[in-house]
Order: sequence, then C-alpha cells, then structure tokens
Amino acid sequence: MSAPTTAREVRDLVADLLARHDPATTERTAFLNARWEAGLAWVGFPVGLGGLGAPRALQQVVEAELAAAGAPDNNPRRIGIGLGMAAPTILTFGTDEQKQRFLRPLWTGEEVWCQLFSEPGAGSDLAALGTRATRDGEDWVVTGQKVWTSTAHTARWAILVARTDPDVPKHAGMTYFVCDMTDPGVEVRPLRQITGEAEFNEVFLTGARIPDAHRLGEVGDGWRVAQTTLMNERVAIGGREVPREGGMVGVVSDTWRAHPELHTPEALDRLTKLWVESEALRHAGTRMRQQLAAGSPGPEGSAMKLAFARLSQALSGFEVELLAEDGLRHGEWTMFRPELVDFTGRDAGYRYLRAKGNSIEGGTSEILRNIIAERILGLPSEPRVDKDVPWKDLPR
Amino acid sequence: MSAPTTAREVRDLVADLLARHDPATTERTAFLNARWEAGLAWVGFPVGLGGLGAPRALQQVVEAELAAAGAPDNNPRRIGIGLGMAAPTILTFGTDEQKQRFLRPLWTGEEVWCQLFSEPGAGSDLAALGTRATRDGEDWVVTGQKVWTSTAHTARWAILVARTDPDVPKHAGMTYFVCDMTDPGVEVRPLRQITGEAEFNEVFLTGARIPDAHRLGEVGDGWRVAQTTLMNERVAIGGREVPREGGMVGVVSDTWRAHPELHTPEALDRLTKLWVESEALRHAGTRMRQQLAAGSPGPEGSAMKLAFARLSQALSGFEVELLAEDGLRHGEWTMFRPELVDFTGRDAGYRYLRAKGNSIEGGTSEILRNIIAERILGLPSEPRVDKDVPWKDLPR
Amino acid sequence: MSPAPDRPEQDLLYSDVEEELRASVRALLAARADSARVLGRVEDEQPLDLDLWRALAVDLGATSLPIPEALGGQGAGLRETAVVAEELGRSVAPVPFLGSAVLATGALLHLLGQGAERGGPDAQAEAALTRLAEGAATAALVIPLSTYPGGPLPAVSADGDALTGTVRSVADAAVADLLVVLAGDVLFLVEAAAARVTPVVSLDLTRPVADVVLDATPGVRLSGSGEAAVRAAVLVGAGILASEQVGIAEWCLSTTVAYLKERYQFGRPVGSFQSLKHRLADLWQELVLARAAARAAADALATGAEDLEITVLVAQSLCAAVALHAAEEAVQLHGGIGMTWEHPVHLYLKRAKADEIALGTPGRHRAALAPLVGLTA
Amino acid sequence: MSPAPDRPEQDLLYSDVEEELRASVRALLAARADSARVLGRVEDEQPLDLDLWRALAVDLGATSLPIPEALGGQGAGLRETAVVAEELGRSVAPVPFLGSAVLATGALLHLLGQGAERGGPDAQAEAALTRLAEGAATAALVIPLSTYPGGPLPAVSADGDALTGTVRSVADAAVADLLVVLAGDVLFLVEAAAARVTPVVSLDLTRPVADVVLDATPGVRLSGSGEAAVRAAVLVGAGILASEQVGIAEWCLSTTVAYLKERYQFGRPVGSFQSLKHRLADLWQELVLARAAARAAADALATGAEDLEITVLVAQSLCAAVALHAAEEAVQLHGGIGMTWEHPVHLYLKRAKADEIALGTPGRHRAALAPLVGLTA
Repeated sequence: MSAPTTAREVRDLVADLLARHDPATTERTAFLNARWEAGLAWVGFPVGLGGLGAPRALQQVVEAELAAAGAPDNNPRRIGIGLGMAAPTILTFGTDEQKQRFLRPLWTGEEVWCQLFSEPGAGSDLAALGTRATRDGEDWVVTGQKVWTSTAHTARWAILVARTDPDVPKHAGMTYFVCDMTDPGVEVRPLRQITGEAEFNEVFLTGARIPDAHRLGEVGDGWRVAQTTLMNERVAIGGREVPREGGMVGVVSDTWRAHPELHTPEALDRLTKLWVESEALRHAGTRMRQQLAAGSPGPEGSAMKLAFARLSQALSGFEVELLAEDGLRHGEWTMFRPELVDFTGRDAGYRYLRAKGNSIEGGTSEILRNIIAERILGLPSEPRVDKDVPWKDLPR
Repeated sequence: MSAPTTAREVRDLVADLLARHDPATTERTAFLNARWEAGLAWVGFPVGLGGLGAPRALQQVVEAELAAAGAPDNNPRRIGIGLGMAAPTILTFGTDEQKQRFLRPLWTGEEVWCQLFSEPGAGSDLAALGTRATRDGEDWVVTGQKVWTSTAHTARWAILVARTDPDVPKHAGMTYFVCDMTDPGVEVRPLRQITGEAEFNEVFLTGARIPDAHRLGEVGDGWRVAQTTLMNERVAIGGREVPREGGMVGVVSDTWRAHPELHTPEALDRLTKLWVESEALRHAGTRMRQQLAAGSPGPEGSAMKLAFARLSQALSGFEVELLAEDGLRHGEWTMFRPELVDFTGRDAGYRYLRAKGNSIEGGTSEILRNIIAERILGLPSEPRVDKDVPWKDLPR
Repeated sequence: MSPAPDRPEQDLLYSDVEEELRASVRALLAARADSARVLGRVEDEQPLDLDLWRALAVDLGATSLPIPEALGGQGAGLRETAVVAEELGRSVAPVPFLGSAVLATGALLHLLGQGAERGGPDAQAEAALTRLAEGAATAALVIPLSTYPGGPLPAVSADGDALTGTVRSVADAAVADLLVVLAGDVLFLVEAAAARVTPVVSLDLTRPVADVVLDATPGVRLSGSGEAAVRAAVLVGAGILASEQVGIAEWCLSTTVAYLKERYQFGRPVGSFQSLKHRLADLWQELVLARAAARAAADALATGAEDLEITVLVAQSLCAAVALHAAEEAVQLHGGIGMTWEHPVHLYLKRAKADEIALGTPGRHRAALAPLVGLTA
Repeated sequence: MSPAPDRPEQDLLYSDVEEELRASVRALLAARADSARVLGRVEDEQPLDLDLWRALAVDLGATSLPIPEALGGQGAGLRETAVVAEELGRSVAPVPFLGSAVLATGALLHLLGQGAERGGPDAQAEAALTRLAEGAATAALVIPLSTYPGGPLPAVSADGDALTGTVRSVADAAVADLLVVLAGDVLFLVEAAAARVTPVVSLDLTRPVADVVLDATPGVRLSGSGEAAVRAAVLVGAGILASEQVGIAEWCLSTTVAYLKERYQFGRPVGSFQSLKHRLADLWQELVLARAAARAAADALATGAEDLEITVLVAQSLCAAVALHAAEEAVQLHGGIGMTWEHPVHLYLKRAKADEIALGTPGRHRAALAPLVGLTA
C-alpha cells in the first residue's frame, strides 16, 4: 500500500476504521489501539508506528472526521509531553526496539511521559546540568536533582539528560536517556508555586538505574538530542487556531463588560490597546499556520511566544487592577496538584500569578530574545566564557 | 586675609566690589575682571585664580547679591564648556603657568573653549579614539578628526585628548592637551543635525601643532584627566532649581491648555502620567541638591539624566501627536548655526527632534545604564575583550 | 454587545503575483529612489519626484491596481496596493501615492460602487478614474491628512457648483492636477489650476502637505454620497497606511541591524551587546505582529469583509506605533550618526511621526474600535 | 486654570532622628520578621503577627508618632510615620500598621483638628487616640481598602447610634479592637466585638482584608465632619503608602541584584548580562524618582502644605507603579525560583499588586490630579 496523499484517501481510511470499530460501542483504549493499528494515530509517522508516511497536514482531516463521528481522542493535553517532546525525539534518535516499545502506549495515553531536563542550577543554561550518570555494567546509575517537571507524579517514563563526562566542555559531556519513573531511585515531590498549587515537581534521582538499552542517541550526544526535543516544544506553541477574543483577552473583556461600574476612560484605552495587540497576535498565528501549510515555515513562533507572555501578563494584571475591591480578594491558596492547567481559569488573581510563569517556562523571554537576535536577525553572539572549559571547572 | 566662611563676610566683599566698580557705569569686561580680582568669580577657587578658597556653597550668595545689584554676569550658558569642563580640569591638572594663562579669560568669557573628545569611530567608547599626537621637538603634531564639538567655531581654545602611544592598551596610550583653535592645522566645519540646524561641528586636525607646555597631566595619563572633565560634565547636569512645570512639561501642558478642541481622555491620561513623572524628577533634583548641600552627594544625577532624556522625548512626541493637523507642519529646516540652544524653544517639531539627542549627548542612555549597573548597583562587568590588547590591534 | 462573529480565515500571505509586483517596485525604487537621492531633493522647490511617479504609474501601473479594467485599471484590488505601499514605506520615496492612488482613488471608487447600487455610475467619476489609471493625472483628496475615522470633515461650501473654503495640511496636493473636494454631502472634481494650493513646510520631508484655498472655484458635481465616499477613503487609507508603516519599520530594523554588525566599540561589534540585541528582538516581535495585522487589513479591504472596520482599526493603531518605535530606536541605536542630516534615518523618523498622525492617531483608532468590539465606556 | 504656585522648598532628606527610627524598626523586623518567618505564618489562622505589632507599638512607639503628646503620643508627625512604613514595606511584616496607625489614626486626628477649629476636641476621639498611642488597642477604618480620593464612601446607616451596613475588603479589620465607622457625615467608634468581622482570603497574604457587617450595632458618635475626616485619612494613607511602596521596590531591587550576583549561568554571574543590568538600572532610576516623590508627600503631609493633595497624588500614582514594576521584575529575574512558594518574592508581588489598588489605583490618582494642575478634559 502506498502512502495516501489526498484528503479523500484519508477519509476512506477513517471510514473503514469507523466501520470496523464503532466508537459508540468500542471501549476507549481498544478504539485508540485500533486507530493506531490503522495508521491513523499520526499519519505523518511511518507505517507500523501508528502512521502512514503521509503528509502531516492530512492529520487535520483525520481529527475532523473522527471528531465528527464522536470517536474518543487520546486526551492530548494530558499527555502533551509525550506527544510533543518524547515522541519526535524517539522517532528521530530511537532504535527500532525503542520505537516499538515506547510509541504506542505513549500515543494511546496508557503510559504518561515527563521531562527531566531543568535543574536548580541549570535553568536557562541547560547545558550546565550536573545530574550525573555513570556506567555500571549494562546499566547507567543516575544521581542528581531535576525540577519543573510536570506530570512526574503520573508518569511512567521520563526523557532525561544527564552528564556522563564532566571532563569535557559542557555541551560535549551529556547523554540522553529514557528513565523509568517507577525505579526505586526516583523520588517525586510536588513543587508548590506562587499560585499555591503544585503543577510541577522536583525529582530526586538517587542511584536510579537505567539500562543502556534505554539510551537515546550516542553517549556524549545528549545536547544534540535535546535540541530536537526543545525544537519540537517550540513548534507546539501557538499551533492551534484561535477565535477572536480567544484566550486571556476574552476573559478580561468579559470582565469589563460585566462591570460597567468600574469603567474609566483610562482603563478603557488600556484594555483596547491590549485587545488590539491580542488580535494582531491572533493574526500572526493565522499567518504562521498558513506559512506552514504553504511549506515555508517562518521563525514567527518565537515572536508569538514573547508576545503571548507579555500580553497574558498585561491583561491579567489589568483585570486584577480593574476589579479593585474584588481584586484584593482571592479564591484559595490551598496546595493541590491540578490535573490540567488552564491559564485563563479560576479567578483573576490566579490568572495574574500564573501568567508570570509564561515568560519563564519553555524558555525564558530573555533567552528567546537572545535566540531571535542571533538566529533570526543574525546579530553577533556575546563573548563566551564557557565554551572551551571542562564542565567541572566552570564557575557556578 | 583668611578665607571667608560665612555669607555675611562674602556679602561684605561683594558690597566692597560694587562700591569700587558701579555696574551701572563700568564696562562689562572691566567689571568682570574686577570681580575676578576680588576673588568673587568662583569663591571656591584658590586666591589669585578668581577665588577665595571659600566653601563652594557661598557662591550662591555672590550670585544673588550681584544679580540684585544689576551687575553683568559672564553669560555662563555661552561659555559652559569652559566653565563646566575645562576649568575644573585645568585647576586639577594644570601647571601654575597654565592656570594663570587660561582661567581668567575663560571665566570672563573673553576666550571661549570647546571640547575635542568624540570621534566618528569613538563615541561611547571614548578610549578607542584614534587622533594621533606625535612629538616633534618642543611641540606635538596632531592629526585626526573630532566630532560633536559645540562652539568650535567661536572657540579660542579646546581641550583635546589624543593618542600618543598606539602600542599599549587603549586606556594607557592617551594624552590630554590644550589646543589652539586658531592654529592653521585646525579646520572647523558645521555638522548639520536632523533639526536642520548645526549646533555642533566636525573638527579636522591636520598637522596642528601644540607646544608641550600646553599638555595637561602626564604623557599617557589622558584617560584619567579626561575622567575629571567628564565627571564635572555630569555634575553640571540637573544642578539648577526648577520650578513646577519648568522645562518640557510646562511647554506641553500649555499646549494642552491652549487646545481644548484636541482633548481626548486617552491623551489626558498620558499627559498626566508624564506630568507626574516630570514632577517626581523635579523632586529628585531638589533632593539631590539638598544632599549636596548637606555634604553627602549621591549618585542620583545619573538617574536624573536618564529620566530627563526619556521624559523630554515622550513629552515632545506627545505634543506633536496631540497637535495632529498642526503637528504635520514645521517651522523651518534652514541650515544655520544657533548661538544658544533651547531644548524647549521653537516649535513642537523642533522640540521632538532635538530631544532625540538628549539620550545621546553627554553619554548615551545605554552607557549610563552600564555605569549605574556597575558602579551604583555593583553588578559585575561583562567579559571585556579590549582591556589588554594594544590599541593598534583592536578590531574596528 | 458581543464582538463580531468569526468568519472564514483570511489569506495573510503574499501571493506569488504580489511578490512579483514587490520585486518590480523594489527594483525601480532601488534604481531611482536610493536614500542619497531621496535625501538630496528634500530641500528642492519640488520635493516630490514626478519622474519617478510617472515610472511607477505608467511603467509599472502601480497606481491603477484597484481601478476596474473597464476604466483602464488592473482590477487587482487593495492587497496589491498594500504591497506597493509597503515598498514605498521602505524607501520613503517622495511620490504622491497615498494622496492620489489611495485616498482620491478610494473616494472615487466608492462613488462608483454607490452608483452601481443606484443603477448607474457617474460618468465624470469614471472619466477621472480613467485619467488616474492611465497615469495621465494625479489627484488629491482635499481633507487634512490628520482626518480620522469618525472625525470631522472639512467645511467647504458650495454655491451651485462654485466652491469656497480652506483645507489645511492636505497630502500630496501640491502636485495634484485634480482635486477631489467634499462640500456638504457632495463630492466635486476641481482642476487644481483653478484653486490656490500652497505648499507648507512639513514635518515629513518626503510627503509634504499643502493648504488648499477655494474661493468660488468651479467644481464638477459627482453623484452619490460624498461623505460616505470620503469616510470610506479614510478607512482605505488607514488600512493601506498600515502596510506603509510595516515597510518603514522593516527598513529601520534591518538598517539598524546592519549598522550594529559593522560598528565596533569596546573591541566588539556593537550588535553583540545584549541589551541592544534584546531591544532589536522586541522590535522584530512587534514587526511580526504588525505585518500580520497589516496583511489582515489589506485582505479585508480587498474582500470587503464584514469586519473590515475592526480589522483596519486594529492594524492602523498597531502599525503606527510600531513604525514610530522602530524609527525612534533606529535613531537612538545609530548614536551620533543617526542625529545627522546626512544619514537618511531622520527621513524615516519624520515619516513615521507624520504617519502616526495621518488618518488618525493610534488613540483615535482605539477610540473608534472599542465600541465596535463591545468595549464601551 | 494654571498650576498651583510654587512654595518654599520642601525637605526631602531623611533627618538624623528619622534615620535612628529607621534603624530601630529595621533591627526589630530583622529579628522578628525575617522572610522565612513571615512566609511561615501566612497560612496560619491569624496571619497578622500581634506580638510583633505590640513590640512595634509599645516598645518602639512606632504607631503613636503622629498622635499629640498630650494624648500619650509623640507628636512627631507624618515624616516619621512614612519612614516606618518604608521599613514595613521592605519586610512585608504582617502588622496592622496601615489600618490602625495610618488610616484610623488619621481619621481621628482630623476630627481632633476640626474640633480645635470649633473650640473643643471630641473627648471620645481623644480617648480612642490615647488607647491607640499606648498600644492598648488596635483600630481599623471601616472603608474598602480600594477606596480612592474623591471616590464613593461606604453606605452605613445610623438609626440613632445603632449602625447597619456591610463594608467589604477592609484592611486590618480582623485584628482590630476598635472600628471607626462612617455613617452619613458622622464618624462612630464601634467595639469590634460587637460587629461581625469576617476575614477574607486575600490576594495580599501579609495584609489580609476582612468584611465588616454591622446589624444595628451600637456605636459612639463623634463630633465633626466624618466624611471630611475619612477623606483626609484616605489622602494620608495614600501618601504614607507611597513610602511603603518605596520600601517594597527597594527590597525587590536589592534582593534581585544580590541574587544575580551569585547566580551563575553560561559560566558567568547572571548579573553580568547587559540586558538584565540595563533593566535593573532603569528600575533604580524609577526608585530614585519614587523616593523623592514619596519624601515630598511625607513632608507635605507633615507640614500641611498648600499643595498637599497634588504632592500626594503624584507620589501615589508613581510609587504604586514603581513598586509593582520592581516586584514583577524581581519575579521574572529570579527565574524559576521566583515562581515558587518557598521563595519570599511572591509576598512582595502580592503586596505590590494589592497596594496598586489600595487607596486608589494610579489611574484614579491621575484622574484626581489632572484638574488640580489645570489639565482638564
């Protein structure tokens, strides 16, 4: 069978799947596994790995048809790290065995993934990380501390970067692994945020064992493998179509409409300005998707992440200020582990505080500006002091 | 005679001067020379150099008394570079002969001074300057190009920094001179600005000769001498008492009051915000002067220069925008050499364009932020690539 | 009131045809309107370059794009006009494009559209458009360039077909053959030679304004609502101006980036200093949003989208600010050289500042936008 | 209308006495309200630290500064109160200083001043102030903390001396012994035990607000204009709050500078990166202006300056913005650690945000200021 290239061919395959597995009567996981076997999980993936080797753009057709038929999905928000970061990395760098073992339950959601990259001492400077992995027979033994790990407490597997050679410059001495989160050497502790809740975790690795068969890529090649992961993370941002007033601007505009007694001319102009920028950001997203569809992806995603963070912070800050007497009050500070995170959910105070993270998570706005300046505008890099020094000799 | 220490003693000296030289009947220059001889030019200077070795704060008393008596002043705005920059440098580093020769006509205004520091290739990085001075018998021969020189076309003398040794790191190879602006090797050309006029000049030095007796400080010590000059320039900024709505904010507020037909709520809030910041800047100036008077000068002058530039730009930009139909029109673009510069003078378009220079002249806002961050906040400097390299080997 | 409903996604890319048009215009401007040449003529008696204007109009047909083919135009629409405006913004070429090919043409085209609804177009308007399409005449819409959506329009009075009144700060009027004048609700065509048109020393050296005085000046009366036509032209102008502003911002950003790569201070390219890099990155981010908004406005104008007004007001209020920010940053980051008359960056600063006012300041656009999207005072 | 006339220069320095007071307060707070301790109690049933409050009030007399000596206070004036507020801002110490020593005390002192004009002070007000001066009682002014100059005041009704009404988001009410309540134009003293005071989960963890419900609750009627007293207290509060905001900004700036000196990334202290240095330099510049404005407000309050209102409105609208900017930059520049509950910077962010609202947002202050300086709509 040659790969389908038209929407019509894909629609036929979906119809066939639906004919064989009626979503109304098929158990959810069974349906998802059948979908996987039909190559309709991610049609751009190879045959045998949930795909058809088809153009990625056809995936939209699959999703639309299945949604129309009321088929269950794999709850992509719940398994975002697996789908968005682990899967493309495994596909690019994994062995055949690794692909066969990991991708299917990753996609069906039977196994949740998390990401063990950041450390307390290695945030923006990921390559400075100090979690050590030392070889012991067929295994690696891993010791260190990771942080900002979402879904660590529900995850079965983690993608992990660790230092395997401290005697070479920092970018050269890292290796990339798949870590079993059920290993007794792995301890997960919730990390409470300024919102009171704990979306993220700290993960303490104390002699955790990883078989060498779970290494992704070559020993010492961890930086390059991690770049693939992070590039896919960036692509994932801003990918969805957003209706006008989608997101924070809609929430805050509704607050405005609900409270005429709080209106002032100054506040109206500020809100309108933010509305304008939000609408322009929406246009930028549309334009980016159209470029992608036309086969000429641009670097505009970086601009969108910067603008998104700035606007969500400005809008949510505006809302608290506008609410004044009510802005002084808060819903709750209770510590809990949320299932899913909705930046625009809960109350104004939560939105304001949570939005502060938007310019830090997934690459700080400062690092993003460096990247834009150097990679997009071609401005020269600053003098580097950490390029040629063995990792162990770096000041920290 | 011991130095006066009280306002009363100073008042007596002023009364004596006025009794001997009636301002109503004495020719201006004669009066100024008499004042110099009485030590009432700058009372903080040494006896014999126009001063009394008295506390600097007493100068205010002199100025007030003389102004009340209708005495002529030395038109300090016309000779600001001499008074503010050359004089303190000559006082600190000059030989006795130099002090005797230069200070008196500098102060009376009989000789105007200018400053030959900046070069096309050495703006923020003054220490990179390339104007060469080579020794030839008792003289130095100077060749190079200087820029942003105000009053060069009326000046008799210039303070000049030139490179005397290109084989050592850049800060070490400079020497400071007094340059005769009537030397045939000195050519002054007006430098037209974006306002159309030419406040400044380019100065071309082609084998200009300077006797070694006109060197200020040691050979190779030019950087240190120049720091004294520049420090005094900074002190001069923001030193005057300003009434409420003095400066740009008053001009723009008056434009607002004169044009009710242009009012919008958005514009009112923006103007009020700028009014608030201008008033706070005024308070900061008052506070800085009070600290100085109390003998504990602070570093707040740097903040004031930053804020002044930002506010004058924002206010003048606001004014042009507010004027709308009239903002599209302009007074004139004619090239001329203004006698004095008034940032708040002429029309709104001039103010807007001229204000753009406020964040460049006298040290860019970017350099000022570096200085604040490192010298005031104590933040570490960036890696330097130009510290230990001979000047001639620096990339440029 | 809730915001306007969503509608099918707009096309925000540049088509191949548009890119070809851009290339032709850019080549012409590179050859005939490089910055030394533009700067060189700003103090001439006639700062506008009428030779270049003819080349643009006649050789490239860049001014007849939105005029129907039946009238000698290209029937191409406003997306293409926006691309030309973008290139003209990049070069601040001194040609009467905004006044003639956008504003005056826009008003006449709107009258034509009204005529279609009424059953017959105005023959005089058609004739005028034909002259414009051929490049045989240049026109100006006699309103202050600062006119904003929903704002007051000039008060010219008509006694029969004799027009009297003064209109200040009119864009491109000094070189116009034809004046399009609103009196009451009627649009008139006036031969410029019959009016008194006085050039004014202008903030914008490359788009000077002029004052138009009519003193019982004869005009040709056009049928239809003149006020509707002028208001439509102001909206068209504001939307197209957004693309000009994108062009200005792009020139300022790329010129500054290039300068900072080659300028050394402290033994390093100035462009390697992080605080400058971050400011330029922010500017680039603004430009990404501005371009998307300007494209949306051009597309909405071309398709007559239901939410045309919202889309134009968003684009103009954003792009005006971005262009000005880019120009102000360009001046600052060029340091001393950016403060000199001999460097062209001041032409962009003056254009960006005048464009901030042109067809309404960002504040005026936000004020007009807010009630349309349910944000009421 | 032209702006207020100039007047003799204000004293904007800190006097030696003020510096001594600052040192005492700072030492107490360092010992008893370090950030771990403050953070540790924010989720306690009673987040306010009444032991610390007593030490501040009784041992240091920091709450009786503006109360006349005849009533057991120090007659020192509001410049000193502002210095205490600055230190409390630096530590976000959870004490009812604003509610009791500034707002409630301010209202009662104003009544006293009114009484002096009428020929005799109100004995009940004097007695209450004496209790406050001794640290024997804590009071709260029963208005929403968001009340702004010229804004609406709570509508509590008085049936004889029985008060009925609900007032939401009252600062420091949860620990007050005495409530100062406005009903019509009359101020009443109410024993807090007689009212229903319900603590509210608050954005500001270190200055929680509470709701006060009066249901035919008995009050003691004070003579004089209660509305004038409350409006004066709001102005006093806004002026003193400016100093608190200076303290917040100062802590945020100095803590961030210290962190960036010791935090290494890319083999360098993060504080050596130029874009961060420039942002901190800008923040320092803002702080210089904010401090001058706050000192001017404190001095104007202390001297009852003619342009008191202008000076306070300037200070509050500026300092609120500066404190919030400093706190937001502190969170961002601390990176991930600044997003954690365990790091104290979020306490400052929450305080700065609540302070932006407290006694009027910057926009409300600008709206009140503009007509006073001849900037009319």
